[in-house]
Amino acid sequence: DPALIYDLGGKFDKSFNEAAYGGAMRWVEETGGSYKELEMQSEAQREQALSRLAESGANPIVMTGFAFGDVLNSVAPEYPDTKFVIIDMVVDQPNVRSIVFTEEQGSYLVGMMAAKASKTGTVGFIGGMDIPLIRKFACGYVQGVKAANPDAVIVQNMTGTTPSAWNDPVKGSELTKAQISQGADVIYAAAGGTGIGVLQTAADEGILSIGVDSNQNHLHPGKVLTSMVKRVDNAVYESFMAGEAVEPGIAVMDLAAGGVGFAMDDNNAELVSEEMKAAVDEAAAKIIAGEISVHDYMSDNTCPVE
Amino acid sequence: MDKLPAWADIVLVPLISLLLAAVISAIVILAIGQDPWEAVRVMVQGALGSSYGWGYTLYYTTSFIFTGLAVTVAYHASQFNIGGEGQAQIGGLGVALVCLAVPWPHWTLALPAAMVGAALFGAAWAAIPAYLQAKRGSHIVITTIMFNYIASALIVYLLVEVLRPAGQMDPATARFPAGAALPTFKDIPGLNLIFDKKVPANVTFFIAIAACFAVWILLWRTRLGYQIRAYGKSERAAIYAGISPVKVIMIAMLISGGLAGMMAINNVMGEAERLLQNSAEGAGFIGIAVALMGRNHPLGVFLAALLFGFLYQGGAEMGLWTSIPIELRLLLQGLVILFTGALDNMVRMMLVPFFRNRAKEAA
Amino acid sequence: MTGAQDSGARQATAAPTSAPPAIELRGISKAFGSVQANKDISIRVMPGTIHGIIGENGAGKSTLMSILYGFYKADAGEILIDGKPTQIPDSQAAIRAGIGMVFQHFKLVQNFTVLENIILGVEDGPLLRPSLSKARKELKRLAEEYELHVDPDETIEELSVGHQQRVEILKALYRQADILILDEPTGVLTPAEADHLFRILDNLRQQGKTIILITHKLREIMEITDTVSVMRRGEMTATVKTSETSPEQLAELMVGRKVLLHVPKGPANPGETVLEIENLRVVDEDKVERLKGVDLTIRAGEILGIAGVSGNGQSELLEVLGGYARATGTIRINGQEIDLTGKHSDAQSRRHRGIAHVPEDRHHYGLILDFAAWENMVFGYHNEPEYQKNAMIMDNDGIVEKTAAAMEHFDVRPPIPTLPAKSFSGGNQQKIVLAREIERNPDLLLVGQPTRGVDIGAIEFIHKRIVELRDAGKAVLLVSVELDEIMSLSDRIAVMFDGQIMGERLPDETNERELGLLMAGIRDTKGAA
Amino acid sequence: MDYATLIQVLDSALRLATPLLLACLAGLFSERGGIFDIGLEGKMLMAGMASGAVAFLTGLVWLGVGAAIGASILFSMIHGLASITFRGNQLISGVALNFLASGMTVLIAQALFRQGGRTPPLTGNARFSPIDLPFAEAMADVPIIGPLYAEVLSGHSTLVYVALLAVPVTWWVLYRTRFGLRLRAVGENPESVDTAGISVVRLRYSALVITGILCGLAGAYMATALQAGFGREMTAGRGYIALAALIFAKWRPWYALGATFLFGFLQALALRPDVIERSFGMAIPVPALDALPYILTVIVLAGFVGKAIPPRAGGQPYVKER
Ligand SMILES: Nc1ncnc2c1ncn2[C@@H]1O[C@H](COP(=O)(O)OP(=O)(O)OP(=O)(O)O)[C@@H](O)[C@H]1O
Ligand SMILES: Nc1ncnc2c1ncn2[C@@H]1O[C@H](COP(=O)(O)OP(=O)(O)OP(=O)(O)O)[C@@H](O)[C@H]1O
Ligand SMILES: [Mg+2]
Ligand SMILES: [Mg+2]
Repeated sequence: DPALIYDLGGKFDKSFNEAAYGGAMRWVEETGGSYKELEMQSEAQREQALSRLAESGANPIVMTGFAFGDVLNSVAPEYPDTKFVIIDMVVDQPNVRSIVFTEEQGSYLVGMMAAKASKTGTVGFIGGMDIPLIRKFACGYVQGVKAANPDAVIVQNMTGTTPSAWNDPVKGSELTKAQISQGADVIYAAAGGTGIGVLQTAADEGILSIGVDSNQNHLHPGKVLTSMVKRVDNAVYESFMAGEAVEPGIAVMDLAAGGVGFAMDDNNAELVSEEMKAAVDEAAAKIIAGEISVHDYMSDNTCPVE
Repeated sequence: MDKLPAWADIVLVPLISLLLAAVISAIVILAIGQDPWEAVRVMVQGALGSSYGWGYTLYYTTSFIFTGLAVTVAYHASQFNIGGEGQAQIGGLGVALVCLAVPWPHWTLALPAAMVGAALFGAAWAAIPAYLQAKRGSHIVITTIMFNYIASALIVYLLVEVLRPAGQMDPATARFPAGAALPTFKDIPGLNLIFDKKVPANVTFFIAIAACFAVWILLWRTRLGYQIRAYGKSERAAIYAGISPVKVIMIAMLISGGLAGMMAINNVMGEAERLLQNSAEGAGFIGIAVALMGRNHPLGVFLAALLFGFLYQGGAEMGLWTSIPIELRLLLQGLVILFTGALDNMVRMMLVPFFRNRAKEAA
Repeated sequence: MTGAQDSGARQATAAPTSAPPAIELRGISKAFGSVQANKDISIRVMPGTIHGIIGENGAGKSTLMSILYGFYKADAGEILIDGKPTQIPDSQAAIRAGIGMVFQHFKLVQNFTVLENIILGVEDGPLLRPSLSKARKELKRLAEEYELHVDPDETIEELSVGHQQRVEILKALYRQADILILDEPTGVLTPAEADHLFRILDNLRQQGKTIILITHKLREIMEITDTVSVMRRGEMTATVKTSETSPEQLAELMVGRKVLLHVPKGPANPGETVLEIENLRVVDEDKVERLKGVDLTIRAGEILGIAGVSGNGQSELLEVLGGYARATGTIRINGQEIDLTGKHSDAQSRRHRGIAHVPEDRHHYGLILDFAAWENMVFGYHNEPEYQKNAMIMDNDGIVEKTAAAMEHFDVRPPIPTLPAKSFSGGNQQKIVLAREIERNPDLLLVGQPTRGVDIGAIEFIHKRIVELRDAGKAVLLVSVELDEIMSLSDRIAVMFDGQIMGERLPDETNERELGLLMAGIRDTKGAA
Repeated sequence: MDYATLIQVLDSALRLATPLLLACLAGLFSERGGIFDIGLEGKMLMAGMASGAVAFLTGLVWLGVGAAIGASILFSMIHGLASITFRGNQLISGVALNFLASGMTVLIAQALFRQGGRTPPLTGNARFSPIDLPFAEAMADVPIIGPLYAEVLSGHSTLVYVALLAVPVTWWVLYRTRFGLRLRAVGENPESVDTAGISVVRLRYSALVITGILCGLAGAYMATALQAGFGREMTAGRGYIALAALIFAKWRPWYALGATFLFGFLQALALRPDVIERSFGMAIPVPALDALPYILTVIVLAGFVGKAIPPRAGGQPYVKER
């Protein structure tokens, strides 16, 4: 059986981990198969979780989150016959498939939408744990905002410096209020479970928010502008489908491959004007065509625009 | 209150407490629509059913022995050390600093140095609450709780700002040099016949057993232990005998903190091989339950640590293979502490009529 | 206080004999675990009188009064108030029956004001304000009527002990008590405060209140009571009219054993001076002066007995010498001065100077009840090299062996060194302590109440050991409340009263009567009150 | 820090101080009655779970609050059983109840909703919405105090005002009523209460019931006002901070308000590293702010800034006859 390990935010974070869960469920529905899953409770459990699943014969073992990188590096050689799939991190081992996303591209698109939807000209970004990966989100977002409105002001906050930043809705909510008081009227939350608090408060306070990873539009219908979907579900689904034959190496899920994008559905139909949609679609096409290149923060740990 | 025979107090009361905790847990499992028997089966199978399971059970046992002994030593000086968690985390800091400071050529050299680091740091973290209790009468329970929180904030700060290697995303130190890696059961000749897979249980287990023995010697064979126990039983009598309360509190708490810190040898050096946030994972608190169950005797602590190692590993397996959440082990742990530590008089009262009848029959 | 006023008052308020007793207790018994604190006690107290109760520490006085006040429940017996059988299941019932009690240890809330303490439990409704203003007025009236002045807004912790006691009395009066119990009220008072208290009590008696007064001080009994009961080991041994008794008789009833034990001992051969005490003073936590300049000397080969009713400073004297109470003054051992306040003022240093100490309270000081006999046998001497195997490890086996020998030597039964101390009887526990202290062969042995709670056979044994030690040329300081023990053991007797030495006597040249008077603080041996 | 930012931080501080304040007052009743309670955390957690679950199931937030109070009182009574009736160790009982709550909340929430120990998000009437105080709009433009009233004080959920109101009420109960007098007495010297003919046991249980109610409100606030639903370990040590605040406040109601507001302010500041950096000209590490309440408490405990004297009978079971 395949197995899936969720990171600290937990399976039902309505975001990153829940997307992975969705992929697994899709696989279950289609194949009728069963899989094992595990939620991390603490940093120190990662190694045990990995080796225990490997020990139990699970194959492949999919894990969500960069934080598994270090332990996977040491566990993978112990179980050469087991295939591991890690999302959001590159681990160079012969039996590991590393899946990474071009979050900067998706963030660019929702950034454009944010700039267009904003009435105040100020938009916000709330990140989870302050790590290069999340800065990558932020950088793409900023580029998109500036592309749509070069005069826009962007307020940025990170929730924290430890993994608990992924699961701190109270802090998310307070940061949202702070950004609103600074004039932000569209806020993009790239913060896992913390984002629940961001979206909630944005809805309460009557401004727009942008979800992340999963399609979060339904959480507050008519209040969530869109979601930067990162098809973690597809990554999990495909890995499960491939089973033990999953191919080691690095897989980049980009806009062209449908790995990232923005969500449109009934819940946000009224928020997105024809014009806005057309502009974003056009930008997407240009990115795919290579006419627009969105800078990847992690390529040089800097962002060209602030 | 009627008295129970000593053996009943030492053996029967903890057993009944454990039984009560188990029964209530079973009721909870039933109430959430799961099968308690299945839970027990999975726990036993997962923790004791394979050498692999034992490798984990004994790993946890090792940690709990240290924290249990820490509570025990403090208890004999009538100090309730709730700070094991913080002391263990700071002990981990000591281990990490020692392991990272020197490119250790071999674990036999790294281990003693790391032990010293762990014990010193753990003891240092216990020193302030101890001093405040001894000199200024600040309640040690409250101060040690506060120090747990201060410890975790300090560790977060150090991991994020100071010790994290450049380019690493998660807050942790670098990996320790290979020369500091402790042999696990798989690497120990003889034991590797049983443990053919990599398990986290490592040489620290034997150090823990040695620590049990050392604590026993300390408490019941040395002058210092004599003074600690005398002070713990009666402060007034201790003063009559010329035993200095300040000295006893300080020394007992330093030893206690040192033992809690030593736990880090097991998890930080032996298993994770780098310092992580929240490395103690609640073992400091489990030490309270272990000491209570073990009646504050090293042998009892050893047995209780084994039991809790089983519960901890079994609970993890249960969380993995059944739909009962892993949190059941927190519940079980809470119940054991409640019955052995707080409702012990109730348990005793439940037993008294039984012994009274027997006494009558005998008469 | 003047005797004339006193007797006048007594006559004026003497109750008609036909009235039923204000309080009558019949067959009261009470046990705490294995301790029988009260055994079948009966007593009658007539209205409008002051009834004294005397008795040794632990005789059961406080327990009896606590039962009357509903604080403890009696195991058996009944209580009659004004001739009517009354159930007193709790203190509320006692208050309703018109009983007020001033406990030995005050039951006041330290950080409350006087007023708050007064109304606690008798508030006039869910809100405090009306009760407080009512109490303020009432307090003023009571203060004037009974000369009981205290500032109602002061917190208790700011009050002197004497004033705290007034608050307790006011509390009882505010609850309209007709019967007032005072448990050792003068133990914590200065003489002036005590005099004032007695004026108040006299006043209360004149107002028709009934008062039960517990005290250790015979002088107080003689001065103020109408009748007096004597308790001993949980039993009521006698009740007499105060006018028909004498301090000597009371002292005998209280402490004396009828059979005078004979201690076979030869004449003393005093040698060098071992202990010299000059101007020793002790002030306790409540700032009460417990020792008021004590001077004593003891020579080698001599037993100095300190007689006195307990609570007159003997305990403090032992504690200072033993090294666990602070003092000022000078103490010299074998001519060398010892440190009273500094680094070496602890018990270990004292033992190094050759002072051994059998404490008065073996349960709380002398023994660790949970420790085995062998562990107790080195208690206080645990650092001595002879008990160590090496720098770290104690020589437990050796200690057990030595303990076995010592237990044999001191006839401890059962002679099992591994038994915990709590499972020995009182007498045998005491022998363990004595064995430990005497076997060390000290220069000076301090002994407090060596035979309290010990049976006759053991007493004889213990006495013999103490005399042996003296004959070996050691100095012994013996504190006991048992007069005949003092008389028969001592080579010299010093009587303590109120933190001072009232006088020294030689046992052959004095008698119990004279000592009893000295113990009562009366120096004039001819004209008793 | 400019005034607008300060207002913003104060606003946030008030929200974050509210659960601390409620829990702190809860601890105040218990400890004033002579029962140490390190189980505030566990009671809050239980209450949070109960309110989240019941509010979701019924759609009515007040039923959720009721459930929270019920769950919290249940835990209080277990604590009472251990520490009053069976004269057990109050500290150990508190530790045990915290463990119990950590496990139980997740087990129950998981069994009910299968969302990893969370309760589903609350919407509409299942959750408290902010209320505006009278004249908030009109006042907003008054300089200085206007924003203070309109932004900081106004616009919170009912429970925030309940908590603020609880301070004078606690003070009044403690110092102006018979119950308060007796409660304070039983925590200082239970014998004084016993000899006055009042039941120590009944008084102490009553105190624990009040503790239960206030902890219930604190937990309910966390799950139904501050957030929209219960999440695993959502109290995140607030029970211990409340305990620290209680010591900091020297067991007095108005001081409790001050202490919890200070700690809430620190928490609010910790959320705004940008503000700190701007106003102090350097980055104060967030962990340092997180640890500050605990450090301050240790300093107070050490007696360096005015000694904190706990109720004298605190922590000891009342034993009349040995
Ligand atoms: N609450 C209690 N629990 C157990 N034993 C008690 C208790 N109170 C008193 N005792 C015991 O009962 C006996 C009588 O004690 P009580 O206090 O009545 O003596 P007392 O005559 O008042 O002595 P003192 O002169 O020292 O006040 C003693 O042995 C004492 O140790
Ligand atoms: N305060 C106490 N705490 C614990 N045990 C006690 C206490 N007081 C007495 N005991 C125990 O109760 C038992 C009876 O004690 P007690 O002093 O009355 O002995 P006893 O039977 O009178 O012996 P002896 O004849 O030697 O005086 C003994 O086992 C004693 O150790
Ligand atoms: Mg008494
Ligand atoms: Mg006896």
